[in-house]
Amino acid sequence: MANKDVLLSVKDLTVEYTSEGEVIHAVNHVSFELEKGKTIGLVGETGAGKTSIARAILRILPEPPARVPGGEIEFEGKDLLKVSEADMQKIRGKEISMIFQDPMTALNPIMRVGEQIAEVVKLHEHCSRQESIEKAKKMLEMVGIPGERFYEYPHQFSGGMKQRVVIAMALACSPTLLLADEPTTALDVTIQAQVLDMINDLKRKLNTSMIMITHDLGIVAEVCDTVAVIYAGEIMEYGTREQIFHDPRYPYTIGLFGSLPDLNSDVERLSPIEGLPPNPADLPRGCAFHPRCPYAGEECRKEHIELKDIGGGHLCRCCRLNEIAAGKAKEV
Amino acid sequence: MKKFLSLVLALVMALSMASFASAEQGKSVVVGLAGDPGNIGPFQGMGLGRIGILFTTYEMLMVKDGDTFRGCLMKELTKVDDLTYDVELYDYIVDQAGNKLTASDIKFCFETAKADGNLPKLSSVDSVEVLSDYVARFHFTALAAGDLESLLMECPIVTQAAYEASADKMATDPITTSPYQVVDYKTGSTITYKRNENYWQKDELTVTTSRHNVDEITFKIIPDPVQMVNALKAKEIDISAAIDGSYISDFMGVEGFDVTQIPDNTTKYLIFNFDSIPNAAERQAIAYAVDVDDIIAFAFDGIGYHAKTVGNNKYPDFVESWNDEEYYEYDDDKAQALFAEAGVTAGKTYRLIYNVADDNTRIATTIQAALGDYGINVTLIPYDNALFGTYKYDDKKSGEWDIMLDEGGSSNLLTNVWKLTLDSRDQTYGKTVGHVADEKLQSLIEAAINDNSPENMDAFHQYLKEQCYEYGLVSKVNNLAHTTVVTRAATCFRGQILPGACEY
Amino acid sequence: MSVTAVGKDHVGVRSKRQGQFGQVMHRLRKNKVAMIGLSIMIVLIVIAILSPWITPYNYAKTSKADRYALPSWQHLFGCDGMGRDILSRIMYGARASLFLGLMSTIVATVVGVLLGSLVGYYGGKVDNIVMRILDIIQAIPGMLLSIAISAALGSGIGNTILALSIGGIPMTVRLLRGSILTVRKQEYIEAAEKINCSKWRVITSHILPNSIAPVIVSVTMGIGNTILQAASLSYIGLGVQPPTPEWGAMLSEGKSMITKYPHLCIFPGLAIMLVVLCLNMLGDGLRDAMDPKLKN
Amino acid sequence: MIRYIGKRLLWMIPVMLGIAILIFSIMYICPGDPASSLLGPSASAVELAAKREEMGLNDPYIVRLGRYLYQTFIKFDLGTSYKFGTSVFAGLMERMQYTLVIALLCMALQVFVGTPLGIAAATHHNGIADRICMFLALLGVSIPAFWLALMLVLIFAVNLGWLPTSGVSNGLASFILPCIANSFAGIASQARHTRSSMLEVIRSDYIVTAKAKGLSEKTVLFRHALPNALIPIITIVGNGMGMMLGGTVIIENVFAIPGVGRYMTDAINSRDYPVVMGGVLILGLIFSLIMLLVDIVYAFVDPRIKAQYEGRKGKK
Repeated sequence: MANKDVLLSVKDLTVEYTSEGEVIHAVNHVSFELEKGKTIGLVGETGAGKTSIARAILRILPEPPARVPGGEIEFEGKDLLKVSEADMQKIRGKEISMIFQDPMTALNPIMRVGEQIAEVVKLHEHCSRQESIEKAKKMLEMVGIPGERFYEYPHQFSGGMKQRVVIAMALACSPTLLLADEPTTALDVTIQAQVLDMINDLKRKLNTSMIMITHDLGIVAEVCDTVAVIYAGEIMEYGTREQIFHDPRYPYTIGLFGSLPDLNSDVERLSPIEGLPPNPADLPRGCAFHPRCPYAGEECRKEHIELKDIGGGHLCRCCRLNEIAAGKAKEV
Repeated sequence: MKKFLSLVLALVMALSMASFASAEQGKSVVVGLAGDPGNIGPFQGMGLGRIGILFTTYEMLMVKDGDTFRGCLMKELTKVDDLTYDVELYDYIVDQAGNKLTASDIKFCFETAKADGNLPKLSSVDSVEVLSDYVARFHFTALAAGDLESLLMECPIVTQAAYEASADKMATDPITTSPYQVVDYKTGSTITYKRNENYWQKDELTVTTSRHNVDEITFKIIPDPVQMVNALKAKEIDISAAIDGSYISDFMGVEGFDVTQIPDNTTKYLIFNFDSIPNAAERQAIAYAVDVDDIIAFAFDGIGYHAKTVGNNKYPDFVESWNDEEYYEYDDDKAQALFAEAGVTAGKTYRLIYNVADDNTRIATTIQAALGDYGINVTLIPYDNALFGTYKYDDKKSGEWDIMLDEGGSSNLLTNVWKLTLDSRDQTYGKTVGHVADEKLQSLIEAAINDNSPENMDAFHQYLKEQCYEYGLVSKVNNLAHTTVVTRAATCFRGQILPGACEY
Repeated sequence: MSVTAVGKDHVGVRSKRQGQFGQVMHRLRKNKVAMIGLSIMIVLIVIAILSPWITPYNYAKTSKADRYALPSWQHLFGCDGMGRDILSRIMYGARASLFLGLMSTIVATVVGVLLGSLVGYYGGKVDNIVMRILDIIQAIPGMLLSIAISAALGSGIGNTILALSIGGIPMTVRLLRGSILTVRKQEYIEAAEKINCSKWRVITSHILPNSIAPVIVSVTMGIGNTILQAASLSYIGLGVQPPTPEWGAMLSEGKSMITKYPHLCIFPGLAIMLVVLCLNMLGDGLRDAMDPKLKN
Repeated sequence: MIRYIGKRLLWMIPVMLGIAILIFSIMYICPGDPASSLLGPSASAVELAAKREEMGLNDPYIVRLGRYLYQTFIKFDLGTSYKFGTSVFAGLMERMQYTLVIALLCMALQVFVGTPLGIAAATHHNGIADRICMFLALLGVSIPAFWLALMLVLIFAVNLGWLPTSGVSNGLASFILPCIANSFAGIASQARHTRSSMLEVIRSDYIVTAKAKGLSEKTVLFRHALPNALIPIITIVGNGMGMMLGGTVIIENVFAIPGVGRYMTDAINSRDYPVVMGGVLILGLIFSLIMLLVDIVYAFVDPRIKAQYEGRKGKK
């Protein structure tokens, strides 16, 4: 997996939360790599640990209760888990920035929106206040908000506009890595498309790499180069967009596609994945997915299963691939 | 921050140094006062705080000096007839502003005071007539025994010129004939007096209340009893009459301090409500059941006097022989017998109403415990001063209490103590405070008030005791604690400190 | 093109099953500090209930010999100026003090929260009128209000609670109003309104949980004061009459002896502190349990 | 905004009228007799009745109320104290100077000591600093003020002799102990409220956003968290200031400070009607003004609230 163009390489990342005496394993030994200018999609259900991965990269996990007991996050040759807080502050917002999930709460309610953008510009570009204001206005216009709304407060903006502000804020300093945490979930469909186009556009312009966190496979299809399917804090399947979309192997991934409305088939009902995600404080032994897996066998319950390359860099954490292939064949 | 702190500290030190420095010049005394005098004008009423500064601020026609009445501003008193008296003033009285005091000022003071209505005793002064510069003739509407003296002692005298020159009726800056002049009055905090170097009276004629042994007097108002103790300990005050009994041991026999004990002129007594306890045996039984020694121990730290009548034995019209009489001393057998006679059985409940104060609460609790021994319940109903004062005289409230713990005192005569609650003429509803409408009682008290001869006094006392309409409990002792700056403490007949008369 | 509900996280599911109240209780039960506070409170309440049978001495029994007795094995907390056992008086006094303290705090809080939510939620005219009425009430000294209540309505436990609680209401309303104003305009409230949530539901399950924290803090801290205040009411025909003990009255009785016989003050003072402490522990736990931001 | 303030100021007229009528009615139904405290304990019932008649206390309710309102709102005269014989307004202002000093010093202590303590506790949530701070806070709210006051006096005045035990005649030194004793509970409550409010805010998403921008801890804390956290605290401070300007009876009694609290309590106890009614009116006015100020400060700190004051045009 060695590649000279690698911008970010996450190895064995583990995140734990301590809550009321219980240890919750939010992220377990996650490893992946991201090349310059590329986009990786982290896909999974709410609570699967996607956001924790992004926040661990930026080191903005709430500590305590969160803790990163192990792993490496190599970004441009530095292990982000080891750099000093002061250095980290120089990276945040400048080299790596993040688009937050919930635009309603991501903005400081008592600060002018423009000010919140100008703040990050002034901080990292060491420019005058006036310049930072100019830049902030430009950023607002770039995301389609008139510059004169610089002086307004978040409550005067609609949800979609707030999300654009958040995006403008994240892109203000032309980061090399953008962490987009469900940037469109809170938006309605038309705006979703606009925002995605905008992100794609900006990405191309600035040659920014991106980690796209979503549970929406549609978005993945639109923007991602590689995809990691996260379940219970683990990468279950990893591959290029084509690999995942055309040849999903892990039962959970298959399930995700199964719960997609397929306009081409005339299936009356969606087939959602049965059951509930596991309690992260009490993960099942063996494969974390086995209680919900229609293909689960004895060995799935016994021991932890390793991520295996099943060809062409397509990784999958399953020991019953053959049975699944057979089952799939039968279905068809 | 550090700089600021050091600045503050320096300021504090400078300020405290300054205050020490000023205290060094001349002889001065600081008196701790528990009550706030409020308005120190001459014709205000006798609220509790005012009595403490009254004799330092004002002079009257007459004062009580020890056990005798002496003229202060008045040189001679001449009787014209039963209701007419001539008062002759010293002819060299000047006030602190240099105004001469004449008979017309006396007329002015009595008339103004009477019109203000704050000194209700003056209602028996019909008029004052100016006979000459220094002689005024008083016409009274009625005079009972002792009334003449109390009337002449009641009204503070100032010159009309000074009174009219004051912007606020002397409420804060009285100009008087007293040897001490108010130089600073921080309302609610301190009153400072300077000695008047031109005091009018010759030393050999000066009455006790007008002595002036110290150059400067400051009254410091300290409402909190513990802080009074602390202030004395820190020697911020030199003398106080308001040191709680339990702290006296901190000053008695302690280096640098001394304590003088003076019996208070008030007496605590029980008033029985005749409407709910009409049976004399029942009232007597309660009197027998209460052990005054317990009350003295619990409420007064062991220092107090048994009352021998409703009022204490310091008054001139107190009959000596009562001291040796039996007066409902605690007697379990008699109490039981009398309760049985009255048909009072265990489970009976009395409601005891009292004015809330630490000592009253303890007295009430002691009575409650004492009657509890007979299986009798006592419900305590404490009221704050204002409510008690109202309910005490309120006819409509009489259905709400059975026993009242009250206290009373007078500046001169025992009959005046009795008058407070036992003379139905003084109540708005024609009965005593205890709702007794007893013609014999009334005729006896009227006789005693008109002529307080030992026979009349004894007749009333014996009848009251026999009926036990009211039962005298105890007189407390005031503790005058002072630093050794004061070598001998002096008090007026109301038990208040006379800083000018103390010896230093 | 979006994924339909893939699954719910476990907390959300539990909330469906248990309702909001059960959920808060569940989280509260897991909070050790809060549970310690609650346990001590329960112990105190049990002591209060059982006190007529378990006090070492009769609370009203006076004794000349034991006046101001210092703490000893006979009298663990010593005796007061009437020679009464302080421990017994504190145990028995828990009845009046806890009852009055808790009840009037609850009344003040409930009324305050109701008013505060109305005012904060509706704003405008309602806000203006209610707040101005509170301005008027708050201008009247508490003592006068109590005397007026006593005079107009008579004595009795209900009026005592009224007198004690009336002073706490305006503060609660103001606090709640203040914090509701900040959440009032947030989208989730509007969203809840738009999906036709009843007003009651919007207030109780969306607005209050997000704005109640300052009220909890202030209420749990205020109970000590309420217990102290109860003492002054007994002079105006309300409250508890002597010799029935009550912590505030014990404290004010001991006040003048504080430097001479400090134990008269210390033990009732400690009792009050204990209650304040426990309620604060409980209050903190409750606030955390109600805080929706901690759900996940 | 100006319209809002103007409207609120106009509202003050009915509020003042309401206070006047309410306090008058309360004094009317409150038992207790100003005559008896004026004439002293040795006055008889007949003498008291005469005095009451003279003071006009026996007139019917409506007559007295009318007289009072006329005097207060038409002639702007609060009357003369029964007890002090001086004008109520002058008396109150004289007392106010002491109360104001104490209130300002205490508020300063409360804000400048309590707030940092609360912030420290919140930022070290569950750490040692938090525990110590919260313990002090609990101590602060549960220690009776008089107890603390007397202990301070015992140590610093009686034993060490550094400061006076009571009174106001030693300049600033007179106010040190009263202010410490009086502000302890305020500091404690300020610290707790700040902590609680900070904890809420620190968990907010926008704080994470701010952190993700690369702002330093300090900037995040002071520029983003604190202003948001202080919003509910404005009420606490405003209310506290209003209360303190009404006087702190316990502290004033212990330290023999002739402040507003003692003036009013004495007046209530002796039923000095003009002082009680005039005092309540003036203190009510001051309190209302402070509450208005609180609401204005709210609007300045929080644009959402300002929008609500200015009408509902808010969102675009």
